[in-house]
Amino acid sequence: MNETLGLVLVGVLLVNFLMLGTSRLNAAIRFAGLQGVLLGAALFVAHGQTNARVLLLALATVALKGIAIPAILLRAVRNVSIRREIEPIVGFTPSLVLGALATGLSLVFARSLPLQSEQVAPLIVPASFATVLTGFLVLTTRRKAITQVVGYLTLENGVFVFGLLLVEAIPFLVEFGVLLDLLVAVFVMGIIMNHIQREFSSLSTEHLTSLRE
Amino acid sequence: MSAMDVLAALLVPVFFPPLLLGVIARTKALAAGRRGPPLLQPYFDLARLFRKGMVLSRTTSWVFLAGPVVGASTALLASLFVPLGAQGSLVSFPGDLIAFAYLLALGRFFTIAAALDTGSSFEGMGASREAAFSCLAEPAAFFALLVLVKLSGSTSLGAMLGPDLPQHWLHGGPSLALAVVALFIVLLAENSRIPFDDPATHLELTMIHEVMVLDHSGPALALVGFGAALKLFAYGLLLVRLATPFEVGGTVSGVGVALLELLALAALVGLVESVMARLHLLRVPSLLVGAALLGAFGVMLLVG
Amino acid sequence: MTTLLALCGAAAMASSGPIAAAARRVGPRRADRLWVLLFVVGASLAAFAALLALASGGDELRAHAPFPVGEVALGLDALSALFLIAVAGLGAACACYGLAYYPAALHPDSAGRLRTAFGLASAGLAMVLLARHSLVFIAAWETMAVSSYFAVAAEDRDREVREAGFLYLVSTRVSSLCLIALFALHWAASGSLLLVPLGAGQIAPQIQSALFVLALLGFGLKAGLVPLHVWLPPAHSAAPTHVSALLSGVLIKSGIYGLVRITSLLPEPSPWWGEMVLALGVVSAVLGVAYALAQHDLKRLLAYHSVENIGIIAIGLGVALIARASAGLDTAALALAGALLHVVNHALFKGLLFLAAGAVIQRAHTRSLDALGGLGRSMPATALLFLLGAVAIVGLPPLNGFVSELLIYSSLLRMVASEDGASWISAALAAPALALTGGLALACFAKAFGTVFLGAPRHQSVSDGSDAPAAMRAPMVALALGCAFIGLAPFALAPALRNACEAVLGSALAPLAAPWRAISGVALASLALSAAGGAWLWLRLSRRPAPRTVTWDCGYAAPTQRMQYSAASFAQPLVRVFSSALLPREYGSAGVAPFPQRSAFHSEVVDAALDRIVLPSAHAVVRLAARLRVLQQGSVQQYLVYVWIAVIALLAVGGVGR
Amino acid sequence: MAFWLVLTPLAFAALAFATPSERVRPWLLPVAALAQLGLIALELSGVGGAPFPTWLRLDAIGRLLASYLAVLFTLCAAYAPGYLAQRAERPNRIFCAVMLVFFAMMNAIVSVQHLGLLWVAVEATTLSSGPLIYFNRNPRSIEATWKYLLIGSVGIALALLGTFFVAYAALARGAATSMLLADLLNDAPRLSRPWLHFGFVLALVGYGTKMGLAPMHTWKPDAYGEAPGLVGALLAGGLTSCAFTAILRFFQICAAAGEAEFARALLLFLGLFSMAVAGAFMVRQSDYKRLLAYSSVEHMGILALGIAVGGLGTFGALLHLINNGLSKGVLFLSAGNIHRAFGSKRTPDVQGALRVVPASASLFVAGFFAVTGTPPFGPFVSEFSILSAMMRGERYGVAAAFLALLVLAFVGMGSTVLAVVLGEPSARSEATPYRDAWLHVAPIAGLLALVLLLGVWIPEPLLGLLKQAAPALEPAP
Repeated sequence: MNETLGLVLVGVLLVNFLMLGTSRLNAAIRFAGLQGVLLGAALFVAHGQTNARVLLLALATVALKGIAIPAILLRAVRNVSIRREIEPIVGFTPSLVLGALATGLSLVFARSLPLQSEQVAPLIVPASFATVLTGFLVLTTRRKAITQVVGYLTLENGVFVFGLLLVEAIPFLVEFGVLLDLLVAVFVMGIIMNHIQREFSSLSTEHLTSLRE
Repeated sequence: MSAMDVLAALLVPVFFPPLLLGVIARTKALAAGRRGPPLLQPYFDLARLFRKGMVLSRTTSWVFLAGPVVGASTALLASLFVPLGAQGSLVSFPGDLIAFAYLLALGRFFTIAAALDTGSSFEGMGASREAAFSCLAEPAAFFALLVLVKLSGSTSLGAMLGPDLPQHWLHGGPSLALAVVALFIVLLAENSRIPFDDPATHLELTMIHEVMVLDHSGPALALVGFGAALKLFAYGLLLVRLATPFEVGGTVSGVGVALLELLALAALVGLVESVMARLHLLRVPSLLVGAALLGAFGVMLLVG
Repeated sequence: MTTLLALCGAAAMASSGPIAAAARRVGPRRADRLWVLLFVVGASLAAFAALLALASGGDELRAHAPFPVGEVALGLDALSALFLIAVAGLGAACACYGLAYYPAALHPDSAGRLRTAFGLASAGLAMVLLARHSLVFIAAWETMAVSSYFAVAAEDRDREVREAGFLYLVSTRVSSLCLIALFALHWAASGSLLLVPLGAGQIAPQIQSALFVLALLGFGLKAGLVPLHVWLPPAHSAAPTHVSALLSGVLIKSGIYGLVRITSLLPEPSPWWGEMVLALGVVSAVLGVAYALAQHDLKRLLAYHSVENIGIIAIGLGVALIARASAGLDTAALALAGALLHVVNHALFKGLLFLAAGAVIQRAHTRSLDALGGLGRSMPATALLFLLGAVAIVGLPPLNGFVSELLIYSSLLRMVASEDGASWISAALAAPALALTGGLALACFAKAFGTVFLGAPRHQSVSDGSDAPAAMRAPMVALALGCAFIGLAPFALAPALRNACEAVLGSALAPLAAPWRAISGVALASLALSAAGGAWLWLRLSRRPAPRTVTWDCGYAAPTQRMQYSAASFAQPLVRVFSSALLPREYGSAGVAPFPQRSAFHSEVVDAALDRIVLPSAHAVVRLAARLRVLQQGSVQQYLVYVWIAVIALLAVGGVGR
Repeated sequence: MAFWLVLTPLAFAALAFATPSERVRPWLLPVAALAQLGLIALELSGVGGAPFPTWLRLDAIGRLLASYLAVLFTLCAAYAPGYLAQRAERPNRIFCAVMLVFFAMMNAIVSVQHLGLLWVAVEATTLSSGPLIYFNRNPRSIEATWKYLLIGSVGIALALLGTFFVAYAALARGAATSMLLADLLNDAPRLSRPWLHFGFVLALVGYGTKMGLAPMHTWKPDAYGEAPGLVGALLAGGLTSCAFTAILRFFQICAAAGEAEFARALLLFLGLFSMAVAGAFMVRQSDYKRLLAYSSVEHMGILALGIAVGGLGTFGALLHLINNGLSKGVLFLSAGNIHRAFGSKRTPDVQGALRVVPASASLFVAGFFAVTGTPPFGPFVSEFSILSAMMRGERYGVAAAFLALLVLAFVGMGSTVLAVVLGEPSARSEATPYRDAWLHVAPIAGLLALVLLLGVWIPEPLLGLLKQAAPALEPAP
């Protein structure tokens, strides 16, 4: 069981690198979606037994993170008919190097924290940190508003990975509340992006610097 | 104090001071090899001026006349604070040295105001210098008096210059000597003598006291002259008492000795005027600050 | 009973402004009068209460208020009463004066605000005096400070007024924060918010010293001790003149009151406290008057004299503190009495001088000394009143300034005469400094009086006009009478001063060792002698009228009025002596060539503490702040980096993972 | 009762959404507010009833905050109809409904006893306040809203991670885990320290972002500057206080675990840093609404400092939360009035407000004095308590820094506020017809009266609430 979970988490880590390396907007969105699907899988795998609650949660995760949210974003991309390239502030290769660095740091840092003895999978904590940091990298090194949303999703995915450790502790209501909030957040951000596009004829955040000091 | 003392203390300041001016003038004349005016010439001048009429500037107001009046009356009052000999002074109370200084200051204030009242730039200039120099002379006088205060443990002029003065000289001779020097400089400055001012000059640009009173005439000018003489008398009395702390018994002899000493002081002033030139006006403050430092040094010597 | 009465007075003063504003409909003139009426009623109540307290020793009110105040105390002892009389008296005088000086009819959009601010400031001041509780004190203090800011900034259309007002506001806030720190520390150390004397040994000596330093900073800022005086001259010259009078006459005295009150609560004063106050007092007195001498602006000149007089008061307080530390209670009482009397005196003569200056400014429309002149002719009453104020402030007999300065001098001399150890040296240095101050003040007021009222007008527009109206003259006359009364009959105040000293020193005292009779004798004698001389001269003149002619021109053919000695030239010799402290700036040069060209010369003295310390450091802070703004230029990516930096910094600060 | 406190505004939100009339709808806000006040009165008089569901319950802190929120919201809601009538050109359906949802979520934050749900509620306030900030629909407000949403959401995501860490801190030591506050407080001594520390840092940064502590405050000037004054008042007075409550929950856990000193060091650092940054940005700030935002940053710093000092400081911080919120209400609402009268929010354009809108300008100045801690206004009492706590703790260096930063803030804020208020009215004021009106001024005056009241007399019930709440934030003996 642990081996399977480990594999899934390695998948999550790989997606991080794909996200940092891709130059295409749609691809980045799909990678975020893929990560969501992997998370659903991880949730299922981590608990082995086909508990109805876990099943439902995994399905909801896949449906929201893997399908609904990417769909909203892809639609936004289509609607605003923007250029489909990611415009990085930091280039792709440096981003990948930074991503590798972040992953390495996560592995080191996670070791300094004590873990529960019957640890489900030792990779959960570092994978969570690495994904959070990747999300952070995407947020800060990419120009377009929509890539920032993708970065936010990645960051949130990273938090979710950590949540795998706490499935028993987190009530159903909270899990759904979190997912719902995420959905609404992306929805509201989508609306705002629409307005940004309408006002500035572009989704680049470079136009969003008139408020300063 | 006997009735005799009181009488002397009241009459001497009224009648004696002009004589000092006469002595100074005569000393200067003698030193210059001339015969000079009679010793009583200042009395004649005053009497003549009192009889004369006045001419007033159109610019002036009542303040102009208040100057000489207040100047003379405060000087008269102030002179009552200084002991005439060892018998003590007519008016004496703790802190009376302050009253002495401030009465003279009151007179000065009105003299300056009277000068400014004429609207003349020359008199303004004189007033400005008078204000500046006398204000710088004040700390020097205070330091000198503080030496006495510390030595005597008393705060009234009468007690400070009283019968214990010889002991003070024994205890704090150097300090008192410095105080005497400082007070002498102050006396010259406050009474507009050389090296601070030349009462006999005829160039308005270089005058201090005389230029302030250019517009006064008749009785007002007489009051100015009388006030100036009184001021010299008061400071002189202070100085000679301090410098010569001898006891002479009896009112008549005591007062007499004091007056003789005063005349000697006037002669000294005349000598100084004969051998020195007037200082450059810009140097005057340095001399006064120097006097203050002498006084301060005198105070510092008493530490410990 | 007296406290309650004073409280009612304060309430009346505070509510006078809003009531007059509510009665706006009766018209501006009547609203003004209504306000003055209410204010004067309040002030009279307060003054009456204060007089009762001076006679009876006063009383204290205690009550229980809900949180945050808790157990609250208000009191009116002789010390408070002395200040309260000054507040009520000068407040009422200035309020009446405002009727003609700042009528609502001429200042429709600021007179209402000014009335409210004036009333609140006076009431706040009264409450400061009554408060025996930290929070009540600080609330009253801030009410006074903020409302007086609005009074200062009444003519806010003027940029200069706004800037001066802001400087005042900031200074007063710094002062308040010092006091807040003081009270917080006092509370923490003593466990009580009440301002009652602490028992010996109740708090550590270091804490007492810290409390003293905070009090000195906070109250010194308010009082305007050099170098904390930077706000004072601009604020005084910017404010409407009757506000300047109130500000200078009583408001800055709240700093003195506070210092006296707080030090009286501390049981074990260290000797250096007094030395420090004394040193600050000497510096303030000398520099204040030196700066005053160099001013061209009549109100700034008067303002710097407030610094000087605060310095003189501080000298008295310093001596009192030194003497208290060495248990020389008689000397302490004498010095304290001098300082307290000088507080009252300064309120009288500085109020008088400001009000007279206001009358001049209203007629001549300028504050520049170099443009004024010869006003004694058209404004004889104002001239006489100003002269009286000048004589009083210089400390000359026969007026009140002489009395208080004499007391302070006496205490210094007593300290020189009788104390051993180090303290007499400070006194021996302070006394000549005080004398120097007196001389400089004399020069300065001779200059001010001379250039404004004497000679001939230096400027065409100045000469016409009439004397001040009765509504402005009456308060001035009242103040002048006060000066004369204290100058001639100081013994009348002796019991009150002794009571006040007892309230401060906390023990019964022998009658003050001051030569009351002699002082009034000197005053009367100088007055009588001068009057006799004057009468004689007047008789002579009426028998033989003097012909009138031009001023003797020393042979110069065509003197003009503009060639009169100006204020700047009058002060020049002394300014030169003090140039290393005043740092005068000179522009242009006097012609010295053989054939002089047309030339211009102008010199000015700006406040060194403000111009060389406060403003440059303020600008440095602004520049630093401007540089920090680079950090926030609108990039959301950058902002997100800050969030992460915060995470890392907090992990480091907390030492997580170690 | 907490359940109804959350549900009532939500019901009114639905009602508002369904109400067709643009003119009637704004009046639902004050009605909802009054209903809420009634519920609070019931709660305070002890008619609470059993909590339902169990994780939605008003403890001491919650009761204090819920009462305060109801009062603040009532006065802001009273201002709303007048304001929205002025802005008749904008449809207000979304605005009214979302504002009620926002209010409901704030109530949820203060009453929820479960850390996960706490997070959900906080994020819900972020999302529901987005449309409020965007009310003006111009490029600047889009920018502000975007930054608000993005920075807020990222911060909140960190807070979620922090929440998980704290929950895991129990698990890592082999204890049964739960995210209920009560359980965590009980288990606190057994929590794994590294996880607890790390979790607290993340929660502090995350909720600190919402609260607007520097350096996570960057969204604040943008959002407050571009949002309507009414929204600014609710954000600065309400939302920041709620975010602070969230931090307090984590602080409670730390304190119960005996790690109060650790948490206090962090709060002290952030508090002083926030005050310094706010002070620096307030100096020469020409935009008076952004100025208010920085003032809010400063006061968040003061709150953090109060908790960091502890003892009387805790009490002071809780009181300051209320005082600051009410004063910010005065400032934002009156600034909104001035903004409308001049059509600008920059000082060179706005001058002499006292002569154009005398009542609003007077309230603005009074608010300035109140918020800068001038006695006898409320904020003075709380700042004095905090300062006294520093003195009692003999932390003189901190006290000196605190005072110096207060001066800096006063200078920075004063120069702009007084420039707005005093002087000759600028020509721009003639371009707009807006002048003072009762509906726009009376609610502000009400807020100011409360601020003044709190400075001189803290009512017994409030004092009781404060005295119950403060000990919850002290380390277990």
